[in-house]
Amino acid sequence: MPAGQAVPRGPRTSRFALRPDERRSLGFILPFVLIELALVAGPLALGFYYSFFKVEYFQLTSFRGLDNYWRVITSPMVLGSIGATAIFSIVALGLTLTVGMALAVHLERDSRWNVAVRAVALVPYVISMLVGSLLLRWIFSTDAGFMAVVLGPIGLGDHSVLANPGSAMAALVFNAVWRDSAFAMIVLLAGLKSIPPSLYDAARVDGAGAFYRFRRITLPLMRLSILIAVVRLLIHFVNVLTFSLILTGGGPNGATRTTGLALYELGFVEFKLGDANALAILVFLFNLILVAFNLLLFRERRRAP
Amino acid sequence: MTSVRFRSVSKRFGALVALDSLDLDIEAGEFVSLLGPSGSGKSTTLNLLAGLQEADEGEIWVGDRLVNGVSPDKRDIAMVFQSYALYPHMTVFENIAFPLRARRPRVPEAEIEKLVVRVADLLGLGELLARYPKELSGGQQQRVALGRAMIRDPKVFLLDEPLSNLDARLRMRMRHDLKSLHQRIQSTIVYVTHDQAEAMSMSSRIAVFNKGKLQQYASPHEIYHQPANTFVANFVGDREITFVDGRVEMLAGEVQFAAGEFNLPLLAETMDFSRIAGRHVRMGLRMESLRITEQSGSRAIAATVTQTEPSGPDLVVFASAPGGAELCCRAEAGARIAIGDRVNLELVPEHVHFFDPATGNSIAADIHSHPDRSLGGRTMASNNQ
Amino acid sequence: MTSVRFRSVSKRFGALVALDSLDLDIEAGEFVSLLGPSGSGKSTTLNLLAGLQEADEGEIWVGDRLVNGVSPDKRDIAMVFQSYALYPHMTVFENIAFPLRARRPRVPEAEIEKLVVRVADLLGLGELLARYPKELSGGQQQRVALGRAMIRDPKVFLLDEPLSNLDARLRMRMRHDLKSLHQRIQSTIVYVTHDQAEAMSMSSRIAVFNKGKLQQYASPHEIYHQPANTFVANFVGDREITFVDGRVEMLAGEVQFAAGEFNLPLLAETMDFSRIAGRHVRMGLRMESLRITEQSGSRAIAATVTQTEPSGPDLVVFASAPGGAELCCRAEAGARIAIGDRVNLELVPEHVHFFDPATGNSIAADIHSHPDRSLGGRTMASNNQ
Amino acid sequence: ETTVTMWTFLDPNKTSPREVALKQMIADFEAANPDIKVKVEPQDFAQMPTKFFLGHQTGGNPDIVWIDAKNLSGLDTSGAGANLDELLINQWPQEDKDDYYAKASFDAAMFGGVHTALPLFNGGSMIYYRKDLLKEAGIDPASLTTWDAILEAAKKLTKDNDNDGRVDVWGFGMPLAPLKTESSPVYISLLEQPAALYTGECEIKLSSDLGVKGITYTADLITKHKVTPQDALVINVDDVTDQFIAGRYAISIGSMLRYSVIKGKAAFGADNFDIIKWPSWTGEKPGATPLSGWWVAAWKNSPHLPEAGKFLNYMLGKEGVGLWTTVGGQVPTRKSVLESPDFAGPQYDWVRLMVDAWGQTGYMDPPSCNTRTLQGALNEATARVVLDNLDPVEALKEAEAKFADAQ
Amino acid sequence: MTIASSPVARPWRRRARSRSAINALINLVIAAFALAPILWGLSTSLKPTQDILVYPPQIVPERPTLEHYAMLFQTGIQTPIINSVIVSVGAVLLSLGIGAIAAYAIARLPFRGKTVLIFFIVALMSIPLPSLIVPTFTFLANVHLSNSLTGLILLYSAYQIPFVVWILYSYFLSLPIELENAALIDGYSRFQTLRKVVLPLSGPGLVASGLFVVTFAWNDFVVAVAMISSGESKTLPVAIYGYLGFYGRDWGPLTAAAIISILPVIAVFVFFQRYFLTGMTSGGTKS
Ligand SMILES: Nc1ncnc2c1ncn2[C@@H]1O[C@H](COP(=O)(O)OP(=O)(O)OP(=O)(O)O)[C@@H](O)[C@H]1O
Ligand SMILES: Nc1ncnc2c1ncn2[C@@H]1O[C@H](COP(=O)(O)OP(=O)(O)OP(=O)(O)O)[C@@H](O)[C@H]1O
Ligand SMILES: [Mg+2]
Ligand SMILES: [Mg+2]
Repeated sequence: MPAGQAVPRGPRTSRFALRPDERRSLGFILPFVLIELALVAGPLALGFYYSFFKVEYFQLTSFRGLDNYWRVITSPMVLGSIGATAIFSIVALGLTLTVGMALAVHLERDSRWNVAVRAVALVPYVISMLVGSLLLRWIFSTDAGFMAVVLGPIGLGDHSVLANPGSAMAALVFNAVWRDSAFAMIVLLAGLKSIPPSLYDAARVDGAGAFYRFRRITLPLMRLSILIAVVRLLIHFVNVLTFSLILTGGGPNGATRTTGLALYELGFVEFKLGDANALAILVFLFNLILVAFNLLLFRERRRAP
Repeated sequence: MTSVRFRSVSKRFGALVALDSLDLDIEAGEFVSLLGPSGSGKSTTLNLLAGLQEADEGEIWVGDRLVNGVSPDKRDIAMVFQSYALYPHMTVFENIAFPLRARRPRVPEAEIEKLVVRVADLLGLGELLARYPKELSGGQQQRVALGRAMIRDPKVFLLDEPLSNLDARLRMRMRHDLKSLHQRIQSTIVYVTHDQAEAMSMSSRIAVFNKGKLQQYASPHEIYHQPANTFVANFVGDREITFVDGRVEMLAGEVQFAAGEFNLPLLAETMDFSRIAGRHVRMGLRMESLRITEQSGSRAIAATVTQTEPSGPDLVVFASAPGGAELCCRAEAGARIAIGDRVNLELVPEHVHFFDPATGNSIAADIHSHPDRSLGGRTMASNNQ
Repeated sequence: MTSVRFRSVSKRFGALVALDSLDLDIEAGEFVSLLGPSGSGKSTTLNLLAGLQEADEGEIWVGDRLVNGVSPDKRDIAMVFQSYALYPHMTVFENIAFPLRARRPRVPEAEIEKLVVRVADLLGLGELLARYPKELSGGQQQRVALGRAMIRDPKVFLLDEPLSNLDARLRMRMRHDLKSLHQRIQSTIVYVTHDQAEAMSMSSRIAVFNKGKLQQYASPHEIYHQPANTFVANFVGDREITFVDGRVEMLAGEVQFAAGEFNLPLLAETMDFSRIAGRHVRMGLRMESLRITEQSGSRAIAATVTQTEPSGPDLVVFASAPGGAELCCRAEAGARIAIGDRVNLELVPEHVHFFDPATGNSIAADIHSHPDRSLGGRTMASNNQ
Repeated sequence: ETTVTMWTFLDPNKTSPREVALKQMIADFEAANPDIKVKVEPQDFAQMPTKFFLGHQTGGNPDIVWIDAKNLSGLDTSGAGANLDELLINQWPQEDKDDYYAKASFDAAMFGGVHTALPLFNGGSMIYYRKDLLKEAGIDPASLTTWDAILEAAKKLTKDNDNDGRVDVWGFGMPLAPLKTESSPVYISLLEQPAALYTGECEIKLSSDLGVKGITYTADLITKHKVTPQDALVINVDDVTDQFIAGRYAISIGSMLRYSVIKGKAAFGADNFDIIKWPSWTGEKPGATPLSGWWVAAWKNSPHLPEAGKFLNYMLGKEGVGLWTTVGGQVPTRKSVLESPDFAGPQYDWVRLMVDAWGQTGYMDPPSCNTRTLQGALNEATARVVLDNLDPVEALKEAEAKFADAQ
Repeated sequence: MTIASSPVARPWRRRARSRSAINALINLVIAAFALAPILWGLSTSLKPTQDILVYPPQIVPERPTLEHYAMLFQTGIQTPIINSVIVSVGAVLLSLGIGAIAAYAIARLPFRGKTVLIFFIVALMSIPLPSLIVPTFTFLANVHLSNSLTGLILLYSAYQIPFVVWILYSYFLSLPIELENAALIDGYSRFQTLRKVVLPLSGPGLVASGLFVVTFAWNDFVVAVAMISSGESKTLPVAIYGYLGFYGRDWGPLTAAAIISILPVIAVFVFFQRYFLTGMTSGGTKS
């Protein structure tokens, strides 16, 4: 064994120079980063730029500075849509979580029946939102006569679900719950299944009844899953366009015009691209707050045992 | 402190018979181990007793109460799980207090605190009450699980391999501590393990299971020294037993074991081998069944050393006999024995076991002439309680 | 078959020093165990040698090649993992063939098949080549992992707790088999374990680690009989050692150990205790350091039996000495000793260990007068290779 | 061989009358011009103009595009339209230009003296009614010239035939959804004095007496008289037409463009419906008759402008317009087509009625203002009155603000 | 203690039976809730046009007909279907390819800025799609990818890769690292290890993330309707949206097209749903 050779140390060069292993790692992530920068981050930046101009038919006509933002946040339509979004998101979130939790608890065991019913429950989630909302619209429309049959017996044969602010919002919420409960179910099911069954056995032997077990074991241990479901559903509900565009068209009287739809209308109906982009940026900023939550959860999740 | 009785209890999972007509009586205050390989039905027995599963047939009595169909929380039984099953979101205090809080009528908080502190002190957990389970070492977690079981002074303790997640060192210490604990609290304990050393060292009686069937139920001494069949003989003891098939023959007025390549004289004060003369038997040889001797010839087997294993104070010598049987015996740690050496091994007839080659059952009863000897272990074990 | 050298190798994870300036020489063909409690740096040592981690300081030599900075696939080292790390989507054959297929130049398929079949036969896996890992028992999986390591005839085998996932019974058998295998293939093996019995029974030399520091590196016999410090003394051996602090005194012309409540005469042919007379020492007592004696009085400790543990052929007796020290010793399995009995224990001075109470280091060197005794274990171990 | 691409919302592979007409038109044209192929790329009608304007910036536009009335000003702003005077109109004899009986529609896309788009077919909304139901109720369609007459008729016609609590036939159907709008009574009412509507360059006064009158009338139809389902607030003209076809309205607002469709589908018989002109408050003159429809433009930067021009010439010419009218069931843009003997029969009475109405009270929004959302704003104002009980003046002021905002 | 010799009464058996009946009932309600709109759409699609709007509605078509389906195929719904298949398959392949490599790097390879990258991913997953459409269209048109299936594939991949990375990242982390270490010691490069050991073991993770991409690509219309103008590149949802089109709500063809679009996803999904759940539970939502 030849002695006295210099000990090779890891090359200590500039802070930013790449180590050889890092260079290889970057080869792995580069395609991903590039495609995201080009197709997501790039356009977003472009939109940000647009938001400072008056845009007419895609031509930047004059610089407006923050005017677009001011116009957007003072516009009654946007303010109305924020109210509608708040009501929609909160009610839909509550119901979706409740239904999702009920489904998860009911279908937790991997019996053959449960697996089948889970698949069925997931159907509304995997089909197109467009198609789902379309079919619901067909159900709620007076054309079909379906609702008249259902509501007739309670004297509401002429009630138009989609033409009354209250019931239109209810229909919108129904659409969300119908579709997204399955998502909540999946997330919560994952949480449920990560609870070791021996904890329930232990609790049973320790004398805890079913409700006590749910309250003291299941709920606290699912905290993280519940939070994940809340944050992800909230981001989804705040931004969703299809439900209101297809099901209610935002009506009646803007009662179901969510910010997603307001954004769409500004951009694709009124063609106020400057305003639309300003609103998009504002919505994006709000999303970032929700994302911050998401990140906090994520960090905590990595720390969790 | 209550007795437990199983009466013809069976449990099936589909076609699989997990437990086959089990009869088992556990006296109040006993420390009984259920010992057996994986899948032999030990946990099933425990779960049936705890009420986590329901028996298909048979009756289970706790004290003089038939508990079939009684839900776990009403059986007044405490259980410690292999994984400890500590509630990860609760502190040690809350974990230990859980059984008190789960029950109606409510125990006042002040009372709970007093009880928890007392149990924690008993287990040396006093300092750790505010910690979460993940902040504890394996041994500490294990003690918290014990504390949670002890807090409500149950009729019976069930422990399902509570030590198997610990490292070798800690396992040894906890074994000792558990035994002391039992001596102090004197409650009925049913203990599941697949580690024979654990069962041997702690129990007043051991129930050996295989494939859902109870094989033998006796004191550790009896289990070791008078195994009911080849399965038990092979399963207990630190090392596997060596089986040699042969015939017991009367040769030149002496009882001999004839195994083709070698003959060995069988002579022991307490046994009468002549009773089984002429029979085909399977002989079970443990480490202590052979010893190295100076004398050679017909009274010993000349074997070649194949391996030596230092084992603490001893040196375990492996040697192959003529005919290929792998034998092993103990020697002094300092003994100068090397691989390839020839050694002469002689039989220690008191420590040899005989089985029927067809059924595998022990034929010890046919040999033993001093009946009291066979109860020795039993008597001693009772002293331990 | 190659030697391995660590020269002042250190590894840090952030602030934690996982390995502190390790120097270790492993001769070609040796079976070296790295023994230590969890987190002591055993796996780190192995990973540094395999190239899965890079040392922060120091040199690692495999044969006469400096391997720092050489990637794992170029080190010509094979490794068996605690979890076996069998590829679940490949059959036994594919698993064993995997390392051959990875390398350039390609080995022809016919050649691969021949090699795999040979290795599989050697390990008794011939029948199982078409199975998937999940269709194998733990012991078979373990052997497949071995086969995968053996297939390409590497310079060094690294085994990271390969037995710890097996049950007690199988572990014992695999230990035996591994040792035989090593005798046959004669390659250099580095074996990580936290089970002292495993290390003791298999290794030619044992490196005991604690907290990232090498504590002692010697033959099993030496490690057991001449532990370098209290840590090693306590870590090896089936049961924990009992430490008693006291003074060595010359009393009435006799060397005695005085521990407040009791005095014990120290007399042994091979040792000269008078050399440490007057010193404060910590005495380490193992099971074999004491024996039950008929004689009482000043030559023995009168102790009360607190627990008895049947342990196969022996009965381990625990007794508390005046002053509260917990002592233990072995008795015959059949001995009639019950809890609460008074027993007299006398010292077996050859099996007593002395340490400096301040540093914990052994002071055996100051006692031993027959230098050859200290090499006994070493010589014997070499025979085993 | 050159391929001319055209964006339209029609798909020649589908089967509606206009689609059949388009298919035939292309076939005929290609037969006559073997070196030119016409490729249709069907588009979502709502996004088509926008995409075209954007495409002008980025390239990738078709050679020919269809544009609706409300986007003509965008054509100007974006500058994407080719000069059609140069391309074709200048080659036309004067009589061809005069053939367009609705000058407003012919010149709707004239910016800076240059035509950038020409009308393909005229459209507009009108009142449909059920002949059988009116007859049953003893109402003479000819008497429905005032809003009050309409209201009285609607009251008589609204019926729950089987007494199940659900109205089976509603008196008057209206599309009042804020998106994809069609003229509503409020708008028609405002247009009784179009001069008073625009108070300046793209400035509008909606909260006038006529506005209040119109909005109150509309709201009352729903809330007070219950002759219009509240559904009206969320349905568009397509839904209304479906309901009319299903026999659920006795009278309803509808688009001219759908006349032939209704004829094809009506469950109550193809001859059992007809149209009348918009009513007015006084009944002296019919109500305003908004003029809409589809225009066609060519892309300024098209590499195939000459070929595109050829196809435009054909499509806008007598043969093309003839196909639109006969096969497609549209109201023609050219007098000559209407006057030709092919159109003498009574089945074209409705076409003549339309043309007559446009002649009397035809109206087009000023193309230079952004009127795209005007009707939507009015519909929302109506919804505010119906649902929120807002004062009509306040509601209309909101609509004014929205209009101003859109400019 | 006396031991009764009579057979043990088993009241718990009866309880179990009635509980399973209640379970079945609940399952039925869940299925009805989930499927009713779809079944109602199916029923509508099988009715002749005249029957669709009659009152009271026919729950089961009295005169079932396939005319709407026939009409769809005559008017060429094949093209959108094929386009949707191409886009879905393309997006799945591209996003799984890029996503798996990136996820592996994040899970196992050393490089600085990993935390930043993880934040970037979570942020990407939270960008509201509507806010991207207008600028994205501008961008695509500039690189002449608007109106093409390639553009759609790229976009769908860009939108879904963060999610794929997220699921696969957690999935890779859950694989025993020893397997990879073993492969490395056995002589494989990082990339080979990924290909030969990690990916073959990531079935559920790949399927779960692939299903997410498929459902997105197959179902999206918000993006497609903005990006695609030519009939040749129309995807199925855009075609369906077209039936909401200018000349009336053709409920017959509309529901028929909806049913056509639903069937393949349900088929794919039911086939893989086992993985969907396991992949989700071990991946995206749990670490
Ligand atoms: N819930 C269950 N469903 C189906 N089979 C089961 C169930 N529980 C146990 N078994 C089967 O019953 C047999 C006995 O299982 P049991 O858990 O009692 O074994 P054990 O002796 O405790 O083994 P181990 O030491 O591995 O815990 C095994 O074959 C096991 O696979
Ligand atoms: N990748 C790592 N990052 C940070 N700390 C590490 C890492 N690997 C090991 N360590 C730490 O280094 C120390 C030594 O670890 P090592 O795995 O070598 O212990 P060990 O002796 O093999 O223990 P065990 O018996 O539990 O495997 C431990 O404290 C461990 O927590
Ligand atoms: Mg078990
Ligand atoms: Mg380790």
